[in-house]
Amino acid sequence: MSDAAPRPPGFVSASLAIAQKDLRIEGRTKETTLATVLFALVVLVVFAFAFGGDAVQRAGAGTIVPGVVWVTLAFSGIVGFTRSFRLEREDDALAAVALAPVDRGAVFAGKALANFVLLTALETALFPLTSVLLDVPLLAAAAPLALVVPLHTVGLACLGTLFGAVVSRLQRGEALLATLMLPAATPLFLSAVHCTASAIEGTPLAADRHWLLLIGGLDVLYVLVALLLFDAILED
Amino acid sequence: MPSPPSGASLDAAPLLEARGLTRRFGATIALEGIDLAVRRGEPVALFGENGAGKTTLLRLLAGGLKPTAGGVAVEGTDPRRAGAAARSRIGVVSHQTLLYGDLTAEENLVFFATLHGVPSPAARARALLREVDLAERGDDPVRTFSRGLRQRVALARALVHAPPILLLDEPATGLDARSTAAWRRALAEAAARDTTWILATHDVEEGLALCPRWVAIRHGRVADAGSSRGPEADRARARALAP
Amino acid sequence: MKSYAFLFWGYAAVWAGLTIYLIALGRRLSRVSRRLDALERRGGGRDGSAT
Amino acid sequence: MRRSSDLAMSALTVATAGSMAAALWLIFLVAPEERVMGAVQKIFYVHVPLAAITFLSVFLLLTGAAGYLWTRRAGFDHLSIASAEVGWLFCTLVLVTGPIWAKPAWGVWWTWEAKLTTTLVLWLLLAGILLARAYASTPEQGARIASVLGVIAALDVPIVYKAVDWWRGQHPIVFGPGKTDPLAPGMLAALLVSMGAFLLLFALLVAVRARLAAEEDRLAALLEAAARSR
Repeated sequence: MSDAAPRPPGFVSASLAIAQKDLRIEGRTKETTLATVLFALVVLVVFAFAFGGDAVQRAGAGTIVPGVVWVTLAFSGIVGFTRSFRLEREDDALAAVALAPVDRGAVFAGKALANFVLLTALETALFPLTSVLLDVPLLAAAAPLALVVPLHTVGLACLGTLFGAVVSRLQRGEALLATLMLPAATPLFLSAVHCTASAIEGTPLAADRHWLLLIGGLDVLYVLVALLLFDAILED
Repeated sequence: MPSPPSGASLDAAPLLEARGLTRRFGATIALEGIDLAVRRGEPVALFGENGAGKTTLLRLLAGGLKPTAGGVAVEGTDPRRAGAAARSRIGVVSHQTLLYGDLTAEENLVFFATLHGVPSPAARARALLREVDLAERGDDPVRTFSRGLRQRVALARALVHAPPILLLDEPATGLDARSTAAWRRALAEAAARDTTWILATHDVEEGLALCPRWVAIRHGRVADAGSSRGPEADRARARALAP
Repeated sequence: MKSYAFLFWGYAAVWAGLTIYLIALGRRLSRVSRRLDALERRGGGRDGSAT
Repeated sequence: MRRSSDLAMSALTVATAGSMAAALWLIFLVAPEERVMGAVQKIFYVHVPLAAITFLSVFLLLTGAAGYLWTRRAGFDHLSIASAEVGWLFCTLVLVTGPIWAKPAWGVWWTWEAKLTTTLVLWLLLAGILLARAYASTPEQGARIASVLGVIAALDVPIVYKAVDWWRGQHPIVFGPGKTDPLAPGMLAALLVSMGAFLLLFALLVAVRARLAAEEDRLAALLEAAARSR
């Protein structure tokens, strides 16, 4: 080529390109959004059947709602994480990405970012649905939730991307995603449920400083571990 | 290993060189002690049965797989060591398209151009689509294309950063006669722009037609090598390999 | 005394678990070494040390 | 070399058997019966060593897994296979003996206390690692994936413990009689000898399992070589 020689993109621009690519595919097919939102709705309904319609009134919103919300998010998220790597495997496009002069960590960061955006979209549907179906006034707790939920969503997106990549390498491995990921996500869930309950019950967040510190640390740890290990996961 | 002389010049360092390249998968030895040198303007055909190690060799050459022993040099430097710089000298077309079916042809090319840091990805993508005769299909999702058309987009994708070396792994398998012809035309155009390739293929005639040199591997070792332009005996030896 | 039943079952579980694992391990090991022996005898003259 | 490792293995077997017999003798014939819990307290002498060694196996797993990812030497992967599998076995035994002891002693089979919960999560993580390896399409891929999961699991365990601890709040339940009553001399001796015996048993099992993995690798290589020369 006669014009300027190609210069490999930096970490950030590479991950942004990858995230943008994932979101563009999603914008075109809307498969993940439709599948996860519908699945979330189904899980909510099943919870309502299981607990009885007035469970929240009997047991209190802080006891029921955080568990319902995070279990629903985890399971619908898993539907999305599976899809996130299926589109890479279909025609092995990820192999071409890996051949580009781009850090594998940037591939992780890009896909995790896209998964974070998709999870956030799911949450904006899930919280109003929960509020209506379980009859809890979540709008009143919107401010603390707006801090607590994204903080935990980062961790969930990272773990989902990491484990999604792992199972995408295994034959028929997609069935393993929940089995492998959920135990590893134990601290994330305990923190998510606790902080969400505090937010709904109106406890000042300052009382949960140690939890917020834990989840902040977890988010950082998950990102670091994933950046370190992603190369080994995508090797073949 | 025998590396028969050919008509081409023997000057500078080879474009791509493998020295003692060995790869084991656990206990399984996929490749052992492969020596191979590819010089500019002298494409090489790679023959061998399924499982002989053709794909593994191409992946090692592309830097997508770490060798257990030995090394690869791209224009004199190791792609694993030199990383990004050497990796951007290679383009890969495989049996699979390595494309996103839900993106349009142009979006695929723009995406990969961006990842390779090509200065103006959109312009580059359009130019490549014209080159592979797909200018008017650029806005259609790749999923809607026939296999022949997809492989042409795949070739454009491999050429997106104008690499001097193409690694082709059974690219024309499963194409009908017309698509194969179109695909070869596109490859010939790339050759005109000083691109050299290694073509792994089952089809000995195709390999002999597209590459002046050939190498056969069996059980992970170089079994034979020859010229496709030289004495007839060389070509006959290649044909004798055909299963 | 009921407590002794718990004690018995506790130890029984531990020893049963360990024994089953040991037996399984021993069987796998002997099967592998049987196959190895057979292979090495057959290919005795040839290069038998690939790794 | 194989002969010397055989010798070491035999010595280890003898030492394990001897110390195990000594431990059982101390546990049942020397150590006094605990006054509050009675005879069932004797489960303590196997439960505690098993639990301690389970967490030791996590360190070994981390060493093997990280070592394999770093160096790609098969030996590290054999260590990782062995520590995951034997660790999982010990973890299972901890989870079985725990409730059998807790039921007569405290009246409940299970409580979501930090140590119990962490052990359960660890069991799930180890089971996942073993399962994932079985799903891999090549042994090399299995080694890589299991190593990745092993590193994640090992790093996760302390965090799980801390999180569960906060989740449950400080609970007054005391596990292990050591805190209510100083251990009688006979009890301490029995515990220490039992700990030693189970450590030897663990070492033996890990060594045998790692050797099995090495032999399986060698078999695969020979089969490969045989297929090649044909």
